[in-house]
Amino acid sequence: MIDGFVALYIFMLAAFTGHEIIARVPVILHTPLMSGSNFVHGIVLVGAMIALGHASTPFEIGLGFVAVLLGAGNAAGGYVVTERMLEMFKPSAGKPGDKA
Amino acid sequence: MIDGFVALYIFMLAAFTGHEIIARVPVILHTPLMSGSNFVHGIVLVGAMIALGHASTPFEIGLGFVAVLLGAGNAAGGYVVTERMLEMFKPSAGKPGDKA
Amino acid sequence: MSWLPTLVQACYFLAALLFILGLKRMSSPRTARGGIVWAGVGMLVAVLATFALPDMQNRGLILAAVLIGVAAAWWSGRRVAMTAMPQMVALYNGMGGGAAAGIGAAELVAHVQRATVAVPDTYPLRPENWVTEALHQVPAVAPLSPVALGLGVLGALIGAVSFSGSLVAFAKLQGWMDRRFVFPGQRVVNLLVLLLAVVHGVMLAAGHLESPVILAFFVLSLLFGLLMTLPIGGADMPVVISLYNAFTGLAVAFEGYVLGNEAMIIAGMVVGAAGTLLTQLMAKAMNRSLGNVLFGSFGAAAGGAAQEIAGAQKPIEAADAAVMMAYAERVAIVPGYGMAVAQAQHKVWEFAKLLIERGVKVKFAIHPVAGRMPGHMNVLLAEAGVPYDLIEDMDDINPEFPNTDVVLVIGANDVVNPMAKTDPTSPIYGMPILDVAAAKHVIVVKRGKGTGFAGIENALFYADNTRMLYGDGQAAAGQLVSELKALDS
Amino acid sequence: MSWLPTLVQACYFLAALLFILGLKRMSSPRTARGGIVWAGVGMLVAVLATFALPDMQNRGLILAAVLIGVAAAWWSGRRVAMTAMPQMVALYNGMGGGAAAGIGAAELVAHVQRATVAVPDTYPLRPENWVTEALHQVPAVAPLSPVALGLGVLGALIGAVSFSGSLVAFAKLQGWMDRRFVFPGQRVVNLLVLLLAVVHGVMLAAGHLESPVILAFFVLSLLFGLLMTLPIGGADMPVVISLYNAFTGLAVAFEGYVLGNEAMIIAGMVVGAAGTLLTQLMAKAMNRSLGNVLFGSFGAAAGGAAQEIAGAQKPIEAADAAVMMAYAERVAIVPGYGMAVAQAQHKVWEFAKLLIERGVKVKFAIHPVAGRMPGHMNVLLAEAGVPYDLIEDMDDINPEFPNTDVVLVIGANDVVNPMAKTDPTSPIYGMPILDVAAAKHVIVVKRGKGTGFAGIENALFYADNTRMLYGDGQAAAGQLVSELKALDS
Ligand SMILES: NC(=O)c1ccc[n+]([C@@H]2O[C@H](COP(=O)([O-])OP(=O)(O)OC[C@H]3O[C@@H](n4cnc5c(N)ncnc54)[C@H](OP(=O)(O)O)[C@@H]3O)[C@@H](O)[C@H]2O)c1
Ligand SMILES: NC(=O)c1ccc[n+]([C@@H]2O[C@H](COP(=O)([O-])OP(=O)(O)OC[C@H]3O[C@@H](n4cnc5c(N)ncnc54)[C@H](OP(=O)(O)O)[C@@H]3O)[C@@H](O)[C@H]2O)c1
Repeated sequence: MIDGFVALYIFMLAAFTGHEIIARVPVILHTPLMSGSNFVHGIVLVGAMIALGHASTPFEIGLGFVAVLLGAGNAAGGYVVTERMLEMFKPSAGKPGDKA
Repeated sequence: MIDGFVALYIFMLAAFTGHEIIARVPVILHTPLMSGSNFVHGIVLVGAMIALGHASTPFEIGLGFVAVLLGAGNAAGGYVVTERMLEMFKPSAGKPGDKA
Repeated sequence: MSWLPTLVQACYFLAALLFILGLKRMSSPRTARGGIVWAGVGMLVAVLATFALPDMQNRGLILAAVLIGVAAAWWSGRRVAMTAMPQMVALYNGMGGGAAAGIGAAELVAHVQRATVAVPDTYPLRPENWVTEALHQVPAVAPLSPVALGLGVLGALIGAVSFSGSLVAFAKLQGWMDRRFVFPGQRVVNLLVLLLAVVHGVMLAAGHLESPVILAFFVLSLLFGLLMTLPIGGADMPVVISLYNAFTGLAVAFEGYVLGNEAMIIAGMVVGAAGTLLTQLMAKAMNRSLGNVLFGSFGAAAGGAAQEIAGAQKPIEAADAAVMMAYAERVAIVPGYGMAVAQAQHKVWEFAKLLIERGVKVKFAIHPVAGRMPGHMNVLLAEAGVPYDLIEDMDDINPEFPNTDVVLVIGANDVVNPMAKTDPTSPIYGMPILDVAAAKHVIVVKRGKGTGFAGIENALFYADNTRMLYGDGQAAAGQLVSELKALDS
Repeated sequence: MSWLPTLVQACYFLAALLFILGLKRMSSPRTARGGIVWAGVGMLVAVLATFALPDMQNRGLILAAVLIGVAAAWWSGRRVAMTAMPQMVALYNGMGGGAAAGIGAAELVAHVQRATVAVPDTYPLRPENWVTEALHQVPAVAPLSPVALGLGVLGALIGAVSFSGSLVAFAKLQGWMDRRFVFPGQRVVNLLVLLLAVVHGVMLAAGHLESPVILAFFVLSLLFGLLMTLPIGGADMPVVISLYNAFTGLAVAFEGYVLGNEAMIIAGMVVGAAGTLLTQLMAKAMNRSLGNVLFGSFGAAAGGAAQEIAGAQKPIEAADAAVMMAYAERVAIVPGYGMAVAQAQHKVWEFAKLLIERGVKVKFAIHPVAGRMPGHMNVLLAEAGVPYDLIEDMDDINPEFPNTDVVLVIGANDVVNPMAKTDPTSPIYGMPILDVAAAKHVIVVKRGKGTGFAGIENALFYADNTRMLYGDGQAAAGQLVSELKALDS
């Protein structure tokens, strides 16, 4: 377990990183980026796996199972949807000289 | 003392933060920004103070004293120089409509 | 195997790094496509590493749950139509929020069990209890620090709100739910529910880890997410989904703290911050403030005053419309949500190509919030193969409309509604629009007199220089194509 | 006082936050000025908090050192001329690197003492040793972890290199040192010194904490900084200073890890990354690669072939020059390092204002690396009060020179040297320049036949349409002003 202030530093720095990354994104990327960040918090799957991995009573196991199910859905669904959206950007990005 | 991986995370996130902050800076701010970041690492003064505050032999005390002296110079000098440079930007920044 | 935890840690570190790099790439059009792959590799690494953690039980169950979840989401995500993307994002985001809430619940429940079972029943030995004990098999769970407990509860609250809220958003966008749900005193009720949820959360954080409190806490949290989202109009949904996306990020970060998992903390926090900013940017693009989106009267006002507009809509035949454009010098095409519904982008592009062959100067004019998600039209046109240099942003093309002979509006409505500029009582008043009314002629393709997302009338359709070409978008574009071809032969 | 460490920690956190926010503001022209104040507040908070740390000794000495250091730096920083800013940054940066190296040295020395004194002499009691022990008073220092030891040594190495390197940079820019210092086999020697320094560092990190090793390590590190910087030409100094700035940041971060001080880690790392990127951006603005700056033959080539240029410089009188510009339609003024040296910006702006009053269209054309630091000319012109809209970037003004009647070059040389485009053997070949030769007439103000920073001839001064107005920048501008006023009266 990491102690309070170190966690605070990590929270702060991660927040800055996230904020700065998005700071100057064009409107047409808003939706793919929303979807992409939706995918990234699919890392909750890892947490759910740990919870289920440490569960012992049937109730806890049930809870953990649902959590893993949902987490896996977040991760996999987020990936597919984002990938499909960004796929669309291929043809236009393929002709860099085309942009008016 | 913070443990290895946590430190690694902090190093990584701080590096991203620093990188992203500078990513799109105009040429005319290069020098003030160099000077400003020079000031920021003046925080070494704090480390030097801690080193001198824990020094016990005369040699260590001498070393610590020099370190504090240098660190204080870094911090104070960096501030003054940066402040003077950025001061110059006041008149033009004062007329936001003026930029062609 | 003392190197194993270190290896797992290294994998988590790599995952966090890849997430950040991936998001960085996704925020620039040139590199966006690679970004999701980088992030995907990070996810894979993290999940595989977690399987390798030494003290994991229930590995079979975990594998089963992962496989089912992945398969279901993969399948649904693959086959859903491009137009349904926003609700899919809402759905998957809600699942993430639910997972975070589930982790929080599991942690809380584990500590309840320990508190009630572990101490009293072990000594003196009571054989009649051995069975239940063996069943429960409660291992030694280290007590949570107050900070961890507090953050865990907060994460569970936020996650639960994101869960139920996102599901409502999904249902609304999917058309499963009446768009608005308003009753008097709604805000007071919502506030009350939130307050009660928070009170129960504080009780939990203060150590009152009792099952009824936990239950009430989650029920209230879920209820609040529901109530908060119900009154919000559909047009604002992308903003709301983005907000819940940020919520889920935060929830994940907090639960990550409870589990001591830095990858979760960082990924969650990065998404939390990025999502918050993105939400603001989206709201700004739609000319709304975030507060206005969440508590505003957008929906309410639209429901009220349905203004009558003088005049009548003047229809036109496809043949006449085709001739008009064939002999025009400049034509602008304004696609909207209707083109997406009709999947008409390919036919539209075919038509535009025919015009270009005839020497007509054709541009596509894209409003930033045309369709149902930012960039919706760009995605569709890119899919159809329209080159970038024919596509113009609102700011670039608006000054050109007065020099345009014909504007072909296909399935767009709100984004070309002049009342956004003229009528201060209109719910979309103040939204910047495409100024198509300034062109010499306007041809509007839509199926009938249906309103757009804002549910309001559109004065453009009654203007003197506007003609209506009724029909499904794809069919109408097809007619235009064949009329144009007939002209040449 | 158990809350005290927490309060100090909170102060450090606040400082780190303010540093980041300050840097963020400094990287945008609108908010730059406030940024340094935010960062300054952060520094103040951190320093005051450190004084309050409970287990600090030598408080009087610390206070004295801080006061002396601050006073000296404040005084020198206040009174130095604007043109000397880059070397002052180098100086202060070197001090920071020195401080970081000092911290590393202090840590290493403390551990030597413990290793040699602490264990053997305490038991059995030997009264003859009590005096030395009392004198040394070695407190129980917790042994450093291998990671901490390694990072501490690395930080010391980088800090020492930054220290001596920055001092050389300072001396060069200050004119205390011949600009280049080259000898055959230099690179091999440098590499060898670095290698030896690293070997000693590895020995230290491996636990060989003996005084001779420590001494050799620092001497070698300092020597390497010296040797690495000596051969680099003055024109590249800003890039090099920026690099050492990033070095110091890294050194501070690593020593921060050793001391367990997160504020140092974060501030140092942020500067390390920001400085690295800034170094690259600067090098790019000067059309150089970083490798080329550090190991390139820029200086060497310039020393070699001093090309002869055919023709002669044709002088002009101030009166004639004033008339030419007074009756021109468009005039562009190109300031360079000479204007900074002569502090002529106020006179130049006075002259420009008189021209504008006469109806002449006047623009200032700024090369990104005119002067001795990026943005140098912008700062000076802003100081003189020249409005932003008269100042044009290189890319914007270059296409306009053919339509310009007179270009007044004042104290610029390298940045208008056409040989950067025509002569592949020139050391500045490939650097983008201001295309003033394309204008109808060029008037160059400089004191004589002095070369610019690159130390090379300039074909522009011999061109047919160029006239030389010899004299100090400020004096010449003053003459132009009075001639112009004489014209009107
Ligand atoms: N982009 C975003 O981020 C976003 C997200 C959510 C909401 N919004 C909101 O959505 C609206 C977008 O405006 P918009 O102009 O694109 O769309 P719109 O205002 O929703 O109008 C769509 C029009 O298309 C017609 N239509 C529907 N299906 C059709 C079909 N198969 N063939 C032909 N026409 C069809 C409809 O009329 P008929 O029924 O008569 O055919 C309707 O009037 C704005 O209010 C915006 O604020 C935007
Ligand atoms: N901006 C940066 O970041 C930066 C940093 C370091 C180096 N550099 C380099 O510095 C150079 C800058 O070019 P530049 O054209 O601005 O300057 P420059 O090439 O250094 O030329 C300056 C000229 O000004 C004249 N001068 C000196 N003092 C004067 C005075 N008091 N009155 C009138 N004239 C005076 C000198 O000639 P006389 O002696 O005949 O008067 C000299 O030829 C480039 O090579 C650049 O790469 C730039």
